[in-house]
Amino acid sequence: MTPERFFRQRRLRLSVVLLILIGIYVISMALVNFQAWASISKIPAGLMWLFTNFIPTSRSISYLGPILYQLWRTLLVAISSTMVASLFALVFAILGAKTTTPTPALRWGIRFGASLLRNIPVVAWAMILLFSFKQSDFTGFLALFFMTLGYLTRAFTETIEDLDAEKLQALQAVGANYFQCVFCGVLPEAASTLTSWVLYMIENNLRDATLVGLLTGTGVGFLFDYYFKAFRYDAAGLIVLLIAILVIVLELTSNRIRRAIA
Amino acid sequence: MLKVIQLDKTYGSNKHSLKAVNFTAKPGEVTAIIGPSGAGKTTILRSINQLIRDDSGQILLDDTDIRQANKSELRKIRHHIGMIFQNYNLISPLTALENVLHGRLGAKSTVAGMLGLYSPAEKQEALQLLDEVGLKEYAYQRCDQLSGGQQQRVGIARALMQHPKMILCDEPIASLDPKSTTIVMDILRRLAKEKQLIILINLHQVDIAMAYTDHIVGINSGAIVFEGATKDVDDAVLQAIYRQSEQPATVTANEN
Amino acid sequence: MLKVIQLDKTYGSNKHSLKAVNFTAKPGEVTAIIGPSGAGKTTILRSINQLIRDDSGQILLDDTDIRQANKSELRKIRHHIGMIFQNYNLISPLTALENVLHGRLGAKSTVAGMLGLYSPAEKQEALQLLDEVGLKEYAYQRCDQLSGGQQQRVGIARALMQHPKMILCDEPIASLDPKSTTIVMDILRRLAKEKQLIILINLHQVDIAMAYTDHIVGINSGAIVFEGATKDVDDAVLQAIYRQSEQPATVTANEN
Amino acid sequence: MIENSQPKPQVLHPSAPPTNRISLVTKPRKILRGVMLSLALITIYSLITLNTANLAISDALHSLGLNLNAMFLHPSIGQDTWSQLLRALLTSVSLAMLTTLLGALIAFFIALGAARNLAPSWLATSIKAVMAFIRAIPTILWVLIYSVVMGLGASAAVVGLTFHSVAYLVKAYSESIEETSADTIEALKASGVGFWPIVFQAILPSIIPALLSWTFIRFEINFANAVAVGAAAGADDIGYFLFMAGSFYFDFHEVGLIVYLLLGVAIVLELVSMRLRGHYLKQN
Amino acid sequence: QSGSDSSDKSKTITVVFYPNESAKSFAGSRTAIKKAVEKATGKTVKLQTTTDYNVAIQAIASGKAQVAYMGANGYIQAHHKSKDVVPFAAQSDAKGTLKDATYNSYLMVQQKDAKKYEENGKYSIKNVKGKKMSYVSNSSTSGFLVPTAEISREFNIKTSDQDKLTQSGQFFSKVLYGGSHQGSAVNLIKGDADVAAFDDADLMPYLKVTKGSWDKVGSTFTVKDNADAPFTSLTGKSVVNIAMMPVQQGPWVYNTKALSKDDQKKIATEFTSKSFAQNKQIFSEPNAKTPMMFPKKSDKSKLVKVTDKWYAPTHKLVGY
Ligand SMILES: Nc1ncnc2c1ncn2[C@@H]1O[C@H](COP(=O)(O)OP(=O)(O)OP(=O)(O)O)[C@@H](O)[C@H]1O
Ligand SMILES: Nc1ncnc2c1ncn2[C@@H]1O[C@H](COP(=O)(O)OP(=O)(O)OP(=O)(O)O)[C@@H](O)[C@H]1O
Ligand SMILES: [Mg+2]
Ligand SMILES: [Mg+2]
Repeated sequence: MTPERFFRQRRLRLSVVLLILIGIYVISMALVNFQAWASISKIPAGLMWLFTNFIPTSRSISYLGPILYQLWRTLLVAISSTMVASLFALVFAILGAKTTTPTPALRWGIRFGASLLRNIPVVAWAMILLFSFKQSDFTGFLALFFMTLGYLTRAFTETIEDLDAEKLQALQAVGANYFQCVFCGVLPEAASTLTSWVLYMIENNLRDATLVGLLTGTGVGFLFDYYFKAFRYDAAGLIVLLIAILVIVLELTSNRIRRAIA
Repeated sequence: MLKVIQLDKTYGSNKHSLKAVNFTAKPGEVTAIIGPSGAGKTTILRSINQLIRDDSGQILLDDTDIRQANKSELRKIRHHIGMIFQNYNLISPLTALENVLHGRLGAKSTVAGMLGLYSPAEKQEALQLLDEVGLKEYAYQRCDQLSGGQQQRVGIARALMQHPKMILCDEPIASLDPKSTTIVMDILRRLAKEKQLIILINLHQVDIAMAYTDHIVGINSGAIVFEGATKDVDDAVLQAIYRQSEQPATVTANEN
Repeated sequence: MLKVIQLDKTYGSNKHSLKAVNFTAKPGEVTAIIGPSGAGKTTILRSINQLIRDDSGQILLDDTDIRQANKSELRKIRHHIGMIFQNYNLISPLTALENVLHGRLGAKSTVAGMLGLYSPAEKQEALQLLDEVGLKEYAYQRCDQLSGGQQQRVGIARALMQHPKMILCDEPIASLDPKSTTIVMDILRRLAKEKQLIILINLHQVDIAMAYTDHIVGINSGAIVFEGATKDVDDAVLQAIYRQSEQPATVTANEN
Repeated sequence: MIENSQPKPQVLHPSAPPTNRISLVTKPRKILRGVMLSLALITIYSLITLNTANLAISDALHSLGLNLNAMFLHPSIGQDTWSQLLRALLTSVSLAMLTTLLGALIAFFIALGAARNLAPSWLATSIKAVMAFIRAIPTILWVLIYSVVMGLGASAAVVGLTFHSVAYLVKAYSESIEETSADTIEALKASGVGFWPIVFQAILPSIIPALLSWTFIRFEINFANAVAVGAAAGADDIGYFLFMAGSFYFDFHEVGLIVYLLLGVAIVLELVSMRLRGHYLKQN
Repeated sequence: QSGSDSSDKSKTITVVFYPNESAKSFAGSRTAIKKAVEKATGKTVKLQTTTDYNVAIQAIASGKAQVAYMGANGYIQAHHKSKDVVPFAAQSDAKGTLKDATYNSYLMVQQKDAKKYEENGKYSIKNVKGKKMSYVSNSSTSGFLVPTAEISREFNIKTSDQDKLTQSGQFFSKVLYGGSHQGSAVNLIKGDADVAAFDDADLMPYLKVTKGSWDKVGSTFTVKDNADAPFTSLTGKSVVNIAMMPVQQGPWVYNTKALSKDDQKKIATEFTSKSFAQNKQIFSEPNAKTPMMFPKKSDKSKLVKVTDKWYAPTHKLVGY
């Protein structure tokens, strides 16, 4: 092995990866008939269209009351579903992470289950839940709960797997048992990352309100849908704006919280 | 009494890290393991409390083979073995005090340990230990805000908190200044004598080994090349321990 | 010639880490900074190449004040300053060889640097340096698979790869065995002499400092307590350097 | 303040209060507990006030059982043909791949400006705010926007979905970058290495596992989004068949089959991502 | 993309369909229409299905699509966005005229509750206030727009207050959205809603008339014994329509800016021609197994010329 050969191999590997990526790009471009340059050149036009059509007007301000109320309801559902889901996800993640799993079989089971929850499409969720659980806040809560559970389980699992294994070994060496290692080592070490995931999922659930709107007939997702389909774009724009503001506020708060607990 | 018999360990498939390692460490004595970098010192220590599973051999602590222990037995055994790491391995977001208190985890019920419920006496003791290693003022500081040497001393206090029968130290003084080194080595030697502990230390500094230990195990390329009383170590022995192995065994360029 | 003049540094608001530090280090000499843990040795080194911004003072390298350099000037200056870290700070998923080659990045054009394009001569030199620190066989191994001592030596090779004017070493031998220590210190001393480099080393081991360095700076609680030729260091001086500071300044249990 | 055999300095004892009760609760922990407690209270409040529409749980579960049974135990192809479905599935996968690839590429560069350890904090904050705004705009709206300016079809779907990918990945990537050890970056900085070489030689290799896992998670989301809104732009993907089977013909059996197809893709993805991650994470 | 340049000279013509007409079973009809347009204009035609009303409407309004088949409400919206969107043909009634070119939207209640809405033998919607209401979705003409207009008329609700009808706890104690006509009907039959809005065309496969007829208020409809999901567990249940509102048939439209005058004329002529009405791929036989896009109620059924004027009633409903 000479350095030349080593670097040639490196470059070869890199080129293979790049070729595969370019191949994927070209093939999928051909398959869906995507025109890269024509599309990219239209991006500014799209943004212009967005800003000219979706600017809230003085008329839309009068809808502020109901919108704020629904935003509040949605926030509640987003928080509660995330919190409940994160409890379950934490348990599943600890049982399913490579470093902390009691048995590898469980690990596969949990990963598979989480993947299942994440990948059932919205239409299917609607069919599964709507016809059985009627249209209500509870149904919306259920849907968010399951989807959040899928994402958080995966996120938590990977967070735990990324921890420095040696630190956990230090606790093992003390004679701590499984649960003690988890509670005194894994959780404190991962706390700030896990918290930021929870806060992020709240934000995400707030935004992902389409499904909830469909399932509950309430919430800000429903309102958006209503105004959007009624071509009242100014009001729909107001909702987007309010969600954006709330999301940014949430993100700022979550950053502050993360820094405070770090 | 710790007896290591015919311990063998291979990492992956291409490298023999420990070859038929045999040695003994007695209570009341400080035993040093010395040898060149990469010789396998860390590997031996981690095998002793089974943090890494060795391939074959026996590790007898008071005549029970640690390698044969089942999970819960192993936990109990480990609780009696303090360990101090080369990279400290503290839980960084927690305070020094809490990290020291972790030394009690092995003695606690699952729930009490999980919730971090420590008795006032335990907290008092932890504080006392931090005081002993000179870190009283830093008890409530997060560990990742301490300097290397300070972190190492927290690790030592954690091990002491276990009331161990045996302490395994992986280069415990590598990042300590001479004064702290003296303190720590003094504490370790005193503990060995007073409480009849088995103390096993990986060391790079031969002078420290000569000054503070009773028994020396010399290792080179995974094989024991010397075992005996510290006073028997002379230049020839050191020469043998630190001699350059002709060709680093079967190590080949890893293509990964 | 490196001249540090009235260097002051405060971390946060509650602690004076460096107080009016003055010292000089000459080309061709190895200068050691010694002092107790937490004295501020690391802080001095990092101030010198401006990895931490000090509060006030002057740092003159060949009469240009590093503190006044703008961004691109600073980059150029830094390229001539090799640094070896207490925690190695290698890019762990990369091989030892690549980490050593990183020493050339500062001299490369942006594009060549981005893509990691090195000339055959550079690669050869990197391999040569790895050989010199005794790691030829490990050139293609991922750094996180090397032992502490091995990683440290990769770090040294990386610094040498820079063809530096000055090398800053933060406890470069803390995790090395005596043999490697000798090798490394010999290399450093030889480089200082042959290439007239300025070499500044933080050390804990006073004996090594006495044996290998020409000049010693003693620091305690952020203040210089001794500066002079190594031969002038006697027990009284050491006593002063490692003396217990009366009260750990204003440090209190930090609730943060 | 190392204690040793020398006469002990007097001042050492009194500074700390008489430590009969030693509290382990530090300020960050209080904040964490406060945050968790308030979130828990909000959760309880909203669970209590949740409108369940007088749901009869047993009926609901019974009907759920029937539906799940129809969907997952008796999937069927319905009125479509396998070749139609597979072709549409391929389109959806392609849509997801394109949007993920484009999104990842664009996001990586923007993320460099949004990472606090690389960029000035005003820039990082404003980029993050803009990204939060883009994320707040529903996917369907992006698709609508681009079908208006570009005409219906897959291109509109691709551009629309890419916007969200970029916004999401910028957040994810920049946080991964922020987590790379400052020390390793410093080591190169200390040798005078410039910004771009540091990015490609130090940061990129260190965060590849994180990037991979984020990109794969986004692939999954893009796939789901492609299914959900691709059909709206007339991209002729599997979402169209799902919409027809689900919202149009109420063919639970065919929905079940399509869900199985989607899950199949998801599982292949999961396996690939696990292997890649394992490859890059293997240290010991 | 065909529509990327929306000038008169565009070489391809994009025809966009509403979600309803995007149905898989109409694939044959769509192809036949494509062929007809190609034959008439000599240009390449691109069919574009969509699952979102807004997208279809925006596409024709912006001129990215040249021809569209839409619902009456959607047409009004598109016309409002761009005056260039002009109707040129709509489905006729059985006599081949525009006079009764409508289908029906209903407000239904369960048969057991029907009495509550009856006064002197006549059904009215006076009592729907405070009840649980089920719509189809807020973009539906027959399942939302027309029923809310009817209720607003009955209760004298101003246009600006019509949002009250759309949310729980205001005019209605509860408002549900079935997501589809079938879903709205299921809401009613299961008892989750007291009153439900849906149309005749979409429910014909599931319901049969047991008293009266599809065209009479107060008729009773019963779920067929062999009804498919989601009605499988609801067979035999009956509902009564307490109100019936005519809904105008949706138009074929073109965007006059995006399509040359010549092509407009050619397409309009072709669509309203006899041969078009006799295309079995487009107009289904009276008892055909798989329905085509347009039902052949009689021999005279065809597409007839319409103008914006004819849609005045729907203009009035929408408010512009
Ligand atoms: N996880 C691992 N995978 C593969 N090889 C390893 C691993 N850990 C250690 N090794 C190899 O095993 C050998 C012994 O390593 P060990 O860490 O025990 O050395 P050491 O004597 O503690 O060295 P140092 O004094 O540098 O800490 C070394 O050659 C090292 O490269
Ligand atoms: N980032 C930081 N924030 C706050 N305080 C710090 C920080 N880094 C170091 N300190 C404090 O500054 C003082 C000097 O630290 P420094 O790391 O320079 O010591 P040192 O002499 O290198 O010690 P050691 O020998 O243990 O490495 C210490 O008391 C340390 O606690
Ligand atoms: Mg070691
Ligand atoms: Mg230091």
